[in-house]
Formats: sequence, structure tokens, C-alpha cells
Amino acid sequence: MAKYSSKEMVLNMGPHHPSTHGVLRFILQTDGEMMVKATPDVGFLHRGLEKIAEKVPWQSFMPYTDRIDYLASVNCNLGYALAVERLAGVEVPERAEYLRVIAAELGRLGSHFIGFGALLLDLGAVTPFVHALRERETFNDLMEMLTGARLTHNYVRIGGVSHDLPEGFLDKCREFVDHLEHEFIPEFNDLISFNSILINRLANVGVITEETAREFTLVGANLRGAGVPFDLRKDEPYSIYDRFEFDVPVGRGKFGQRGDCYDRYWVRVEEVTESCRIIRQAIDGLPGSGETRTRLPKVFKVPEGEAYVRTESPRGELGFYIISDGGKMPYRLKIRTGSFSSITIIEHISQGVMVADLVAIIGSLDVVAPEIDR
Amino acid sequence: MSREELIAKLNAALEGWLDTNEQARTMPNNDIMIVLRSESLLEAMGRLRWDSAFEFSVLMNHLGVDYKDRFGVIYNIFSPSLGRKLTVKAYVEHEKPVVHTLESLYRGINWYERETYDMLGIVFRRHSNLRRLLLPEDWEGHPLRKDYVYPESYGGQDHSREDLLDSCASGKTAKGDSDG
Amino acid sequence: MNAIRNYMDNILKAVTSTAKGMGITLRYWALEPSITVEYPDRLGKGVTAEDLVSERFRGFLGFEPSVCIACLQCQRVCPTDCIKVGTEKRDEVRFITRFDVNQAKCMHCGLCVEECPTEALFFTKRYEGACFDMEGLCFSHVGEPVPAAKRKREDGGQE
Amino acid sequence: MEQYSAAEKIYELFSEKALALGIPEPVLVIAAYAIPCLVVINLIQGAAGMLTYAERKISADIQNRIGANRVGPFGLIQFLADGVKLFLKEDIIPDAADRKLFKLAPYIVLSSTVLAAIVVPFGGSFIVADLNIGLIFIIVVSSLLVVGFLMSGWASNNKWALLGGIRSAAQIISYEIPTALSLLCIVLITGTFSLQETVMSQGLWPWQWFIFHNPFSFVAFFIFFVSALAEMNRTPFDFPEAESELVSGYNVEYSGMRFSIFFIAEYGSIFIISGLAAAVFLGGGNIGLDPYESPLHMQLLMVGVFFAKTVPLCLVIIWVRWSMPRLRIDQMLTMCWKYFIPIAFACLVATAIWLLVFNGNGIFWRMPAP
Repeated sequence: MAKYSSKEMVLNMGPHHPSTHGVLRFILQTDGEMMVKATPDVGFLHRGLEKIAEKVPWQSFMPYTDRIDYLASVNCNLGYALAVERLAGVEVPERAEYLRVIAAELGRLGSHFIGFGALLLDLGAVTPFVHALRERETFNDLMEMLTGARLTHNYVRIGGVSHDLPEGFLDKCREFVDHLEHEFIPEFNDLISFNSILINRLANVGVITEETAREFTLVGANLRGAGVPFDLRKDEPYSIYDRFEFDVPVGRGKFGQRGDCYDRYWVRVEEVTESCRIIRQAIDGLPGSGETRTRLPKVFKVPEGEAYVRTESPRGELGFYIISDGGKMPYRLKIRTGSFSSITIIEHISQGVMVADLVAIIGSLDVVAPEIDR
Repeated sequence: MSREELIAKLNAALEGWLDTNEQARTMPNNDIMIVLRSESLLEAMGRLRWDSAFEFSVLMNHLGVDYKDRFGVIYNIFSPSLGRKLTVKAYVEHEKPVVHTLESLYRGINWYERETYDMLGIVFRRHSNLRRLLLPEDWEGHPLRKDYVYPESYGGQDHSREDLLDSCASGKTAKGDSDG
Repeated sequence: MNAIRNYMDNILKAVTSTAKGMGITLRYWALEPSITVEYPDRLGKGVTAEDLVSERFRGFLGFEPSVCIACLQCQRVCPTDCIKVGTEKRDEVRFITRFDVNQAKCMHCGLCVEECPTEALFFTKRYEGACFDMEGLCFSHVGEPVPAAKRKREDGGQE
Repeated sequence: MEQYSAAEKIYELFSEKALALGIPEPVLVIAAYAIPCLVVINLIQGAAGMLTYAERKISADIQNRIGANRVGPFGLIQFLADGVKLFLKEDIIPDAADRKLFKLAPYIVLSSTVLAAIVVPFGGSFIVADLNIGLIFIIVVSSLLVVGFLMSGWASNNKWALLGGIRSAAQIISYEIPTALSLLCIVLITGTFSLQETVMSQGLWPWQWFIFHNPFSFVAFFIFFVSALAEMNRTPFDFPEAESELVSGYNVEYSGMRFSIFFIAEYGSIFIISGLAAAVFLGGGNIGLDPYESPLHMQLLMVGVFFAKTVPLCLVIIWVRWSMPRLRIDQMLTMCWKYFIPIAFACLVATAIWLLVFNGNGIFWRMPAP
């Protein structure tokens, strides 16, 4: 009899599976298509950024922050710069603050296009993904114009930004934002968001309640998708975010239970509109001229101390815990990322779902593998 | 609640668990940092977590630090009801770094503690799954320790790499000169 | 009754949302032009790959020896140690004996270019660097030793 | 009205000369059947090739891209280049695979498509064999696909492939039912399973087609079309090869030639199913003339009409793929058993009642006098 007894099948999903974004591995125990357990296995993209930080000067670590989350590198730059500025007491010129906000919100747009685009790709909808990528292409062009690079922007510097605006950037930026808000998003929603197949795939799948989200330290859009209206830009304004008007989209159980995959997806789609609003206000409020960078001493040293500074990156709370011993380099730098906490919850919410649902859950949590491993 | 009030309340509530050598202090980012004795970490954190006066129910961040003579474990916690952040630190001796896990308080801390164990070798007692997280299971040493020596090879793979600029003939004129 | 209404509703929703989506794709199919740039060989007349990128594009590093003052700032600030500068003092004149850039290691962060006080180091727009040998990406910008330019009087901004 | 197939016609044309040359009769019979079969196989390959090109171009158009444009004018012969590339590639068989089944599976899949093509009337007298059980035959051979998919999934010795194979079994067998039921609505009207006769009882004009025969056959057409999508594993029902879930499903271990055979079969079946839909519901190649009595140029015109109906249907299938996400396997089965099958049954019964009430006549269509 034992020969024919059924047992669970162990499936290896990843490290190079099409829908484990980046290099990520899941060890699935399945009963046919039904999942019994999904254990994430990470570390394939571990580059030792925290160790590198202890070996390079304060300013020279900035390019490495691009590599934390390659989809929104400006946001990571900003987080690091804010942390060091807070510790070293560096003032940032007004104009630079506005440029930072414009770049960071553009980064959020660019990241969300990939975020929900890749989710749709995982669900088999290729066209919306390509349409989202088309918009990201415009974002890439804008960032190339502003910073000189298309992916690892390395725009923010300690005490300012690297470049002032290029000519014609603001007009293009405004045009892009208008296009997104009035053309792209409505069309995209008609094309896919309200498609009943998509709703069936996402609604009531991978439900995360408010309590679970808090327990597993979920952050960012995933936390808001679970119904917690918590946004660091609003609740703990950093940089100059307190000057802008915007709403915090929260999951309301649009087509199913609150905190399901659709809510997380929908929060991201709505955040695109909110970011557009912020960018528009930042363009309007941008001071006509002025310094964009505080000059730092040739040998930049940060006084002894430690600080934890968190910012709202597209994947949620991006925190830098920096310990300085007063030297030229950080003594210890810890990067706390949104994907790291998102991935821990997968094991918890993937019990009893189907293999196809796991794909939707991973996609809706918007996990980026290099951010987990750092 | 003002900062001073909170500090006073914390000092009162955590009496006996605080590290007597260190005072509660304000960090550059306006957080409050308190230092606990590592033996009483679980009790003190439990108080912070469950006491209705604090309710520090959200774990923001956890890390370990190598201070050369001792280790530090740091927890950034957040209280939605107070709207306040708190940084809790505890020092662990360097020779035998053991501290109690906080899994019973924060479910999400599992992976953070695994990472700290992986990178610094701080052992979390009673942890449900204390294995290496980012590095391979058979990796030797803990990279974020200050006395860590880079291995020359792993799994039969040589890690030493010569500097390309020194190895290739440096007198060679560049192909890209025409651009310059 | 409710169940029947649900049933009919589901059918209706599926049909209408599908029709809506297919309408949009039909419009794209029939009307919208393609926006693909046919890189690398069909860019259009007289357009080269370098014209595709913006003014500030961070391509390969370029070097102008005549204005370099050999301050070594670039070498110091580089996070990946991909710049190697050699200087030598002959008859009271500083010579730049080598200025090597390992383009394979460079991450085009732009810190060195920002540090450079004389704009001797700058970004070109070149980015097509594929080659079969990593050594093909090691550029030696100084052949014969050249004398370093005179350091200008430092302006007040620097310390 | 005498009806005969292409093979019989070929036999008739050459039998006298060939017998005079001393070729034995069995050889002649086999040759007479082999020629149209070869033509059909090549037709399917050509159609599959052109459909891959169309798929790439249409998806590109929908997504603001250009698509294949390098080989030939507008990239028209890109599919030949792809085919050559695939045929030249190394044929890898995994060590742990069941070699015999692994090799056999692609041919079974392809044979199911080709067999189905036998009874499809391509307009005029161009039909390989006008079986009097044509529709039943097509339904039967199209479920041969399951055998091939399961075989390839099992033989690959890969869990993802196995999942794909099992999914395809669940899917294709379920969707056989609504497909067959919706075809039965038309069988009720015509009273025959022969496809050529079904075509001949329709007419040139749209109101003479069976899709507009009565409201229920109109619904039946859509049910047939969507369940045919599911039978062919096209998005939104491409579970056996869901590329983002099962990597590539049943064909994940295949490479080179065997892989391309799967694809020829897939695209060939798009063509065949569209042809079937055109023949049964949209009047096929009927231009109001008797296909067997008309001169050759009129027969070729009929073929043109057939293709003019089939090709747009193929394009619609491609268009659907690029507009929609994939369902989940249980939702797909729910859709089949809770929606398609009851509706198809309702259509069948309603058609029967309609025919009873209106004496066999449709809204515009009139029962031919016996």
C-alpha cells in the first residue's frame, strides 16, 4: 500500500522562474495544484551592500544605493541622503528639495508601472504590461534628461542634487503627468483593471488583514492595501512633503475582501494619480533659481552618533540605520527595505491557495529581489 | 505626550531592566533611545509591546552591530497609538553573543533575526528557525563582524581577482581616445 | 432569485468588460503608431547611436590631458577603484604618466566627473562597448607622459 | 446529388491511364488518398507559419511595437527563418525522460490537428473526405490532443510539465462538451453530420448562414468559439502552457524540431477551428452554387470565400489573446460547467423547440423542399 500512498509534491519555483521577479526561490509543497506551504529562499542577489558601506566614503556610497532597488533608485538615494544629512546636520537648499521631490515621485511612478505591470504579466495579460512599460520608457527618457542615466540615476547627493534642471524638462514632465492622469490611467483601467477575469483572479486572493499586516511589519502600498492609512509622506513628513496636497489611497475591498490582491493592485494604480498631483504641485512651487547643492568639505566627516531615518519608497518604508564613529566612512549601515518584510508574509498567506494564486500574491506584493538581499 | 514625559514614563516602567550605565537620550532624528540589559530584553520589550500606555506594536527595523568589544542589538519600534518611535538597544558580550528572540512579540522579526545571526553571528535563543538567511548554509564566518577576513575561495571557486588595469598592458593606447 | 441575478450579472460583466478591453486593443491595432526605435541599424538617415541619448548622458569617461592638474580627486572618490592615475616629478614639473580607466568596472555614477576641478574628466556619449575581452574595456588615456596643467588659484568655495 | 471527395475525384481522373500503365489498383487508391492528405498537411504548416507571423505582427501593433520586420518584405518570411532555426537546433531529450513517449507525443498532437483537417470543407469540392460523420469525427480527433499533451507532460519527467499535462486533460475534456453541444444545435437544423452538406444548405448572404438561423444558434456560435479557444489552449485559457505559472507547461523540456511541431499543431488547430466555425456557422465557401457542378474558377472563388471567412476568425483569436489575462484553472472549470454547458444545453433544447414550432425554418432561412 505504501507504494501507492499519495504524498505532497515538492516543487522548486525559481530561482529563475518567470514570475519570481529577480532571482528568488520558493520551495513549494503542493497537493496537485493546491499549495500546502511555500517557503521563500533568498540570498541569490546578496551583494553585501552593508559591508561595502563600511568600506567607502560617505558620498561614494551613493551609487550603491541605486542598486538597492533598481526600479526606483532616486528614492533610495533620497533615503540615504536624508539619513546622512540628519546625522551630519547638512542643510539642503530649497530648490534642491523640490527637485528631489520631483525626481522621487517620478521614480515612484516608474516603479509602480513595473510593479503592477509585472503583476499583470504574471497573470497572462501581456498588452497592459507593455503599455505600462511604454510609460516607463517616457519616465526613463525624462530621468536620462535630468540625471544622465536611465536606470541607476544616482541623482541625489548629500546636501542637494547632482544637476539642476535641463532645459525643457518641466514642460515635458508636466505633459507626461497630464498624459498619465487623463489618458493613460483611465484607458488602462478600461483595458485591464475592471476586466472581470482580472477581478476574479485578484479579488479574495491572498487576503492580509490589518492585524497580520502590522504583525509582519508590512509597509507601503501593501500595508495601505490592508486598510491601514499609513504613509510616511503624510504621517511623518520628510523633505518637504508637508507642503503638498495629496490623498493616501487605502484598500477598501473594492471587489472582494479588504486586503486582497486586488486592493494592493488598486492602491498602486491610485498612487500613480496621487504622485502626478504631487509632481504638478512641486513644479508649480519650484523656486525660480537658486543653489541646488550645499558644498561639503573635501573630506566629509559625519559626527559620531546614530540615527534611523525612514522614507516612503515605492515598496514602502525604506529605512537607513546609520551608526557613525565620526570617521570618513559609516561604522555600520543597515538598510531596511519594504520587500524584505513583504516576503516574510508570503509563507503565511500562501497556505491553501493554488500555484496560480501564489504568482498573483508575489506580484501583488511587488517584491523586488535585490531589495530583499541587498 | 511630550518627549520628556515619555522618557520619564519609560524610565519608570522599565525600572530594573534598563542598563544603568546609559541614559535615555534623543537621537539626531528626534527618536528616543533607551538601552536595556540584554538578559531582560524579552520582559522589557514585552512590557513596551503590550502595556496599554505604550503599545509599541510595530517593529520597524532590527539590526545588530559589532562594537569590537561587544555586540549591540538594536530594535526600532513604533507605536501607532502614541505616534512615537523608540530605539531600543542592548549590548551583548562578544565572546558568547546570545540574546532571547522576540518572535513571541513581533512575528515579522523572524527573518530580521535570522539575518542578524547570518551576518553577525548573534544567536537568538528559542528562535524557531535560526538558519542562515542570505548566505549559503556552509558559509564560514559572519561577514559584518569587524574582524571578518574575506575568504579566498568558496566551494572550490577562487575569489581573488587581479586588477585588470595592472594586468593588461597599460601602455596600450585607448580605443576610445577618439571620443576624448 | 438572487442567484439567478448574480448569474446573469456575471455573464453581463464578463461580456461588457471583455468587449471594452478588446475595443481598446482594436484601437491600438488599427490606429496607434509604433514607437519602437530600431536600434542599432535603422535609426534613420544620419542618426547615430550617440544621438539617441540626452545631453547629460553618462557614457564612457573621456579625458583631456592638457587641462588635468593631476589632483587625484577622481581616483580618491571612485567607489569601485576603476581609475588609476600615475604622476611623476621631473625637473620640478609634474608629469601624468598614466591615466587608466577600467570601463568594465565603472558604474557611471558620475562622482569623479563632479569632483574634477578642471573638467579634464568628462562623460562622452559613447555607450556601445561590447567586446569579447574585458581588456578591451581598459582604456589608457595617456600614452607618453604629459605635463600636468598648472593648478589655478583655488576659489573661495573650496577649503 | 452525388457527392464525392477529392481522393475519389483524383482516382477517377487518373485511374484509366494508371491502370493502362499497369499500376496495381491498391497503389493507386493509396496514392489518390495520399495526395490530398499531403496537400492538407502542407496547408496546415503554411497556415501555422503565417499565423505565427500574424500573431507577432498583431501583438506588436496592439502594443505600439513593430514586430517581425527583418526577414523578407515586412518580415513576411520570418516564420521560415524561425522554422529553419528550430529544425537546426539540437534536439535535447532529458536523461530521465521516457524516451519513447517523449518522441511520440508531438506527433500525436500534430496528428490530431491534421486528422481534423480531413473533414473540413475548404470550399467548392475541396475536401479530403466528406465523411457522413464529419462533425463527430472532428470532435473525436480533437480530443486526441489530450493524449499528446498528457504524454508529453508525463514523459518529460518534469513536475511543471506534468502539471501542464494534467491541466490540459481537465480543460480539454471539459470543453469538449460545450463545443459538441453547440455544434449539435446546427446538426438539429440540417439533420446531417456531414460538413459539406452543412455548408451546402447555407447560402452566400449572411441571413442564409446558420449563425443567424435563430437567436439560439447565434449564442451557440459564441459558445462554440470560446470553448474552441479553450480546446486549443489559447489565452485566456492557456493553462497547459501558462508561461508565468508553469514556466512553459507540457512542452518545457522540448527543444528544436519537436518543440516546433507542438507549435505547428497549435497554430494549425487555430486555422482548423476557425475553418470549422466558418463552415458550420458562417456558410463556409458557399456562394449559392453547387460545388460539384460548377466550373473550376467558380470553385476557386468558393475557396476564396472560405478563406475570407476563416482568416478574420483566426485574427480574432489572436486579438483575444492579446487583450485578456489568464483565468485560474478552477475558474475556467467553473466557467465551463456552470456557464457554458447549461447555456449550450439550453440552446440545444431551445433550437429543437424552435424547429418544432416553426417547422424547421429559421428567421430568414427556409427549409429546402424535400
